[in-house]
Amino acid sequence: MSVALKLDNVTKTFTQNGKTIAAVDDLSLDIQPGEFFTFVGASGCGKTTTLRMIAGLETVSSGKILFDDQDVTNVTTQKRGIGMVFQDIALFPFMSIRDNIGYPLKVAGMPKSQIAQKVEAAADLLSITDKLSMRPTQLSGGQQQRVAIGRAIVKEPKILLLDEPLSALDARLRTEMRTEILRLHRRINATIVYVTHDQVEAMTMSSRVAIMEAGRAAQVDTPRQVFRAPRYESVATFIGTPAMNVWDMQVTGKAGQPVLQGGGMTVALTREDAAALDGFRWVRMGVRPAALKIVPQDEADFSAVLHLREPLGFEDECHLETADGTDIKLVGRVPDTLVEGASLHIAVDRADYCIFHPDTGKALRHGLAPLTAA
Amino acid sequence: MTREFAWRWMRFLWLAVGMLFVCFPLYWMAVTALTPRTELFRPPYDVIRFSYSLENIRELLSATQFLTFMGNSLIVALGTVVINVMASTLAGYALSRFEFRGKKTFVAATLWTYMFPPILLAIPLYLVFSYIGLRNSYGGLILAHVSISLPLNVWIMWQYFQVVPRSLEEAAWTSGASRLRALIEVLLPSALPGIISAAIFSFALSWNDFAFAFILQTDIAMFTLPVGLATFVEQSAIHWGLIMASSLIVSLPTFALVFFLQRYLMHGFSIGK
Amino acid sequence: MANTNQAREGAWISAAIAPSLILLLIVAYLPILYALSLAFYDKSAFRPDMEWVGLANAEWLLAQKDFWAAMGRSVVFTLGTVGFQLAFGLFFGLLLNQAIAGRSVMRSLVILPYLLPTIVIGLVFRWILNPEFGVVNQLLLSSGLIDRPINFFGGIDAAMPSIIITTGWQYGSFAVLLILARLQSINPRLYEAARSCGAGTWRCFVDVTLPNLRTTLLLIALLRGIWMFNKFDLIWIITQGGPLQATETLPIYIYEIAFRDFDFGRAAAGCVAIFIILLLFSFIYFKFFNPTKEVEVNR
Amino acid sequence: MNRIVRTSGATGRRVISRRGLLRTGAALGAGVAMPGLISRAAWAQDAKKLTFISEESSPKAQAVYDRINADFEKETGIKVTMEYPGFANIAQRVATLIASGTPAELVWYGTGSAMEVGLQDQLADVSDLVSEFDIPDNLRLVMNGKDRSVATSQQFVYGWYRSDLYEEAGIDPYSDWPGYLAAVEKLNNPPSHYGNVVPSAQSGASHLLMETMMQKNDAHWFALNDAGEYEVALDQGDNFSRVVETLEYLHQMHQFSPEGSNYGWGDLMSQYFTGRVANSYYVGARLLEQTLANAPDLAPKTKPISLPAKATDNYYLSVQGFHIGAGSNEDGARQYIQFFLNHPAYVDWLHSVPLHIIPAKREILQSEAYQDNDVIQQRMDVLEFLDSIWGKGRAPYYWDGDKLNPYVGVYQNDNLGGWMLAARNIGKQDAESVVREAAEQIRTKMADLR
Repeated sequence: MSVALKLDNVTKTFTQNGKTIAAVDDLSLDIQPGEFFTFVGASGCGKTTTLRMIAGLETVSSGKILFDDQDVTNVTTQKRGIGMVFQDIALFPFMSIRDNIGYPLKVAGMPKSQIAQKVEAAADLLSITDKLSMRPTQLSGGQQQRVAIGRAIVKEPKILLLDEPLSALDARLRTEMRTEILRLHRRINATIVYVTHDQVEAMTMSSRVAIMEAGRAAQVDTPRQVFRAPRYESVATFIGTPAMNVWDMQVTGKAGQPVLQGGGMTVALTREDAAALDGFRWVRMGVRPAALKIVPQDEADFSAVLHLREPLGFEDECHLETADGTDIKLVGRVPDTLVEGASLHIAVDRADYCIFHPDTGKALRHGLAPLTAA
Repeated sequence: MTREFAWRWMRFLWLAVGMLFVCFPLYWMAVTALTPRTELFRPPYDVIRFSYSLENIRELLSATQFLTFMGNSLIVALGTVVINVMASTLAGYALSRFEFRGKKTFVAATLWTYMFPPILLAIPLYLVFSYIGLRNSYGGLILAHVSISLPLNVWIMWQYFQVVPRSLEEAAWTSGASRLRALIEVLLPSALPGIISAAIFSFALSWNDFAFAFILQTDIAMFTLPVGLATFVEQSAIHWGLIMASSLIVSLPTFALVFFLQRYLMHGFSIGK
Repeated sequence: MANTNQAREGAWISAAIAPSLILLLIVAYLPILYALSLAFYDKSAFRPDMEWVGLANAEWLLAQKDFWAAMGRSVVFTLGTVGFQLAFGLFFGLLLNQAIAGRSVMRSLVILPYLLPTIVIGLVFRWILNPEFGVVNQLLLSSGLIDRPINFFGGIDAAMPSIIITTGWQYGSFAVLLILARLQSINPRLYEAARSCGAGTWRCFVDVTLPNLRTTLLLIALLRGIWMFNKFDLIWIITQGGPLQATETLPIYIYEIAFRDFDFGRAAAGCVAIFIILLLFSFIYFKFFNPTKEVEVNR
Repeated sequence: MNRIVRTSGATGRRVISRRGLLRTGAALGAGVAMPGLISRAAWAQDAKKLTFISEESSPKAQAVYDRINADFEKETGIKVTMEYPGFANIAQRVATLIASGTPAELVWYGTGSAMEVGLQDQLADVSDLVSEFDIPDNLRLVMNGKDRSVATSQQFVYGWYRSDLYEEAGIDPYSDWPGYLAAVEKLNNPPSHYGNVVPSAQSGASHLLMETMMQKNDAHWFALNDAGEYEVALDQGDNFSRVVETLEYLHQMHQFSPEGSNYGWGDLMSQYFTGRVANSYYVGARLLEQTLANAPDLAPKTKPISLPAKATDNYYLSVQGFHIGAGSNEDGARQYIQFFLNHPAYVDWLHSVPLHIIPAKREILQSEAYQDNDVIQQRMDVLEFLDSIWGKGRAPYYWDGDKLNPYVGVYQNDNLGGWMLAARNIGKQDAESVVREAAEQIRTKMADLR
């Protein structure tokens, strides 16, 4: 089966103040037909640049981009046959909605009757049929976004690129549009490449995500894998709200019975983890707030004082402080009787914690399974 | 309540005084234009006149080459507008969309052309235009007028394109439109206010220019209005009636422009001459 | 790496800049360079040849009392006209910024003088301010404000102020528009905030309006300053520098060197002098204003 | 080509051809961009073309030019392009053309202005035409032994007055300086009207009044020294007191005049025909023509009169004629002058401003053809007046001596006489210091001539 989109050692460099900066650094990945693939990362990580290179809006400094095994690196945007939705929506303000959606078809020289038909179909799909004669400014943000999507898909592109399409919308609309886009993905038969800085969008919508950091893909995986089995500390802390607790811990204990100590905590580890810790005197330990449990004193790994609890609904987010002042976040169903200032006993869920290399941040062990080789 | 009332009337009063200052010269120009020649030099005048005479205007149209001048002015102004709009749109587009060597120098040089006292450009311009055989031609004067309005218009268009989001153009490209097509179908409509204000300025500068037309158009059949107007001052006694009549007629297209297109002017005025 | 996109961009840049560049080269850059180079030559208007004299023209010019006197008048004229335009602009800008019936007609009228041919303005003002036939003198006399006509453009003391007011009439609208545009872009919330802090009309003006107008006012002062310093046509049409030399500004003085003494070389040296002074202005402009930023403010 | 290109002497200064410099520049830009336009270059002189700049631009004169030019083109195939820059700008136009290396073939304007051009060797020798048409000696412009001007016409500076006001006041028109002053004082009745008009501006209208009155008082700008060279005489000896006396006299006259601090020629006429002044003056009869046009009822009461003589009965003489640009299509220009002066429409041309454009030769003035004109028929008094002062005129460059004075332009271009009047009447400077300052200005400029 051919690869819908292949990035082959793609690099993009800029020269700024005489210095060469790599915005995208030797990026390689394959995207399969029909995938919903998301680039996620903080601003400046190179995700948008990557998308723009895929679109042909930025030139590639080195490397290749292939669509269906065809090298398109030097093909202009116009000839790549993509559809794209822009962050600022970018509807043509002086055209009606009908003309906006139909524009790609008009450029392609399609007969008017056929354009009208296709525009109707796209509008129907996006439930904006009644808005076709209006101007973009007469529409709400969410409706405008639908129009932009309509314009991008009307030509039935094989690859649909979306550059932070929801960032201009308010929170409620964002959630709504998320579902909308997913529904759309199922109905049209396109490969979607999606860029966002919002990890929730990335995690909820994508079939696979690429976590971008400083021009590189730190991890390319399914959302579940990324959450449960982050390859790097940075990926682990980027994904998940509230963020994963990460502590510097000293490796002590007898051989085969490692104990991590630090920040007023002592966590005895299982035999299986011993291999991962081999040769390290210090490691970083990461525990998701939900992987911490309030337990009776005898089952506890350590104690901490409850400082603040923020109700999230079913659960609470608790800010704790250990004996030496390390902050810890815990998410869980906490008994209402516990008040701020109470001393709690905490245990780490042995099935769901990570150990990171103290210098490189690479995961030595994560929640799904112990990694055997470092 | 009373304070507010007093305040409003104060404002109204000041505005009235100011408008009187602005309008009175224009009003008197119109009145003079419509005053018969024999009454022109017989003060005191009635500040508010009820009897008007078209004598001056009739003389202007029949006994002078006013219509020729007017035609010349129109041709030159329209030519200036067309060339200006095309050249400045392209240049503004390039300046806003591309980085290239010499961009800063080009912009600075463009601004600096404004700092040169125009009076002494007479000789070199005359030389250049003689050399390329463009004296006493519409083309030559159009070029000269382009030279005074183009720097400003490049500036205007540059700024206009800067506020047209790039993504509009990119959206057109991803829709399959070529760069040229995107420029014409998407960018130009978006920058229309800028283009209109550039056009108005080109028109106004050309319509008003005296210095260049005076240097380059030596054949009376090629005179533009301002130069032609100057001939009414020359030679014989100053014929105020004729002068005011032609001033009035010259002002009308400008007033129409201003009235109908003022909202575009507001933008264009943010920079410029 | 060869890239067709880049090659296309190059072609686009060339094609887009070329028309303007070539036009400006022929009708602006080259003539200006030529005119500047004349400053180093002995060039009589009545001879087609010219002779290199180095800085002799500049030396001669700097030794002329009239040159410095004209420079002084230019400074007075520039300060006067720019000051007038700023005051005029603020006055109308503030008044027209408020909702008033007929505002758009008034706005058109205020803009109109700016777009009228200078020769029309010069002649109209000569006519209405004429001491014998001028309607202004007639009105002033009949209202009893004066008992003999004022020789506006012909009086040694009156000529410069009269010219300044005429120029202000022509160009004040420029300032009005700029200031109006800026005023309309001030966020009304700022006024609400100031009001809620107990500020009255005056404090609102000082604390909200003025700081917002600061750059605009500076911009007008600078750009208009450059233009007023170069102003020639209106003065020439009205007074030709007279009476005596009361309105002989630098450009007029230079014009007289060129076409009364017929010495193009020295006149060019005068142009260089003006050019240098204005370049200083422009450096200030470039230093304090990022030209690309302005538009964001003004839209 | 017989253009004389001045080259520097032994000073070793570099002479740069303007063309060379320009060609490089223009070719750089224009050559690359607009080859099509360059092919139209009008740089080289064309034997089938003439550019004719005329100071006279009244509509009637233009019509005559058009007729003659059409006939000329029919006969010779040479096309004549007319330019009418107006008298305030004609010197500038001529200079610009010469400086550009494209001198006009023909310039019809005052010999005083032409002299400046001639001094730079930019006028062709027209001695043959002068002898062919037998131009009177006092109208010739001879430089380096060659004629540079083919005089066609002339004007005298004289006064115009309102006979009705004189009659009302019961006084006779003036004949001497005190009489003029007394009449002006008597007729002065502001703000209804003033006694006379003394323009006090740095304008030609102002300058010429001063210069004329100086001539009437035998006061001179220059005097020939023992070496036969002209030197400034304004502030020298008895001449100084005569100049001061003239200035003081006009200052007294100014008490009975509108302020006139920016008056030009147009103001002289409009002040007169609007009835604002009882006396005015002009170079020629255009004032009468304008009065006819603007105030027909005033015209019959408008009479010519000599400005009063004091020490001499001299008239300031303004001569106009054809001048041929050196290095232009000189042959074509010569043909044209011959054609023009022999054309039947020549008389119509003289009539384009009747009684203002006075023929060079008295025979023509007295000829029937010339007198066959409505205005002239109505105003034979003016014709008789002109005939009576015939031959008394003296061009300014011959005023200070029989040798042509090459320095006239030094004070005329500046309208220095006008400046003197302005400084005395408007600036309230005392007459002696005004004259001394004027003399110094002339000396500085002379020292500066390069």
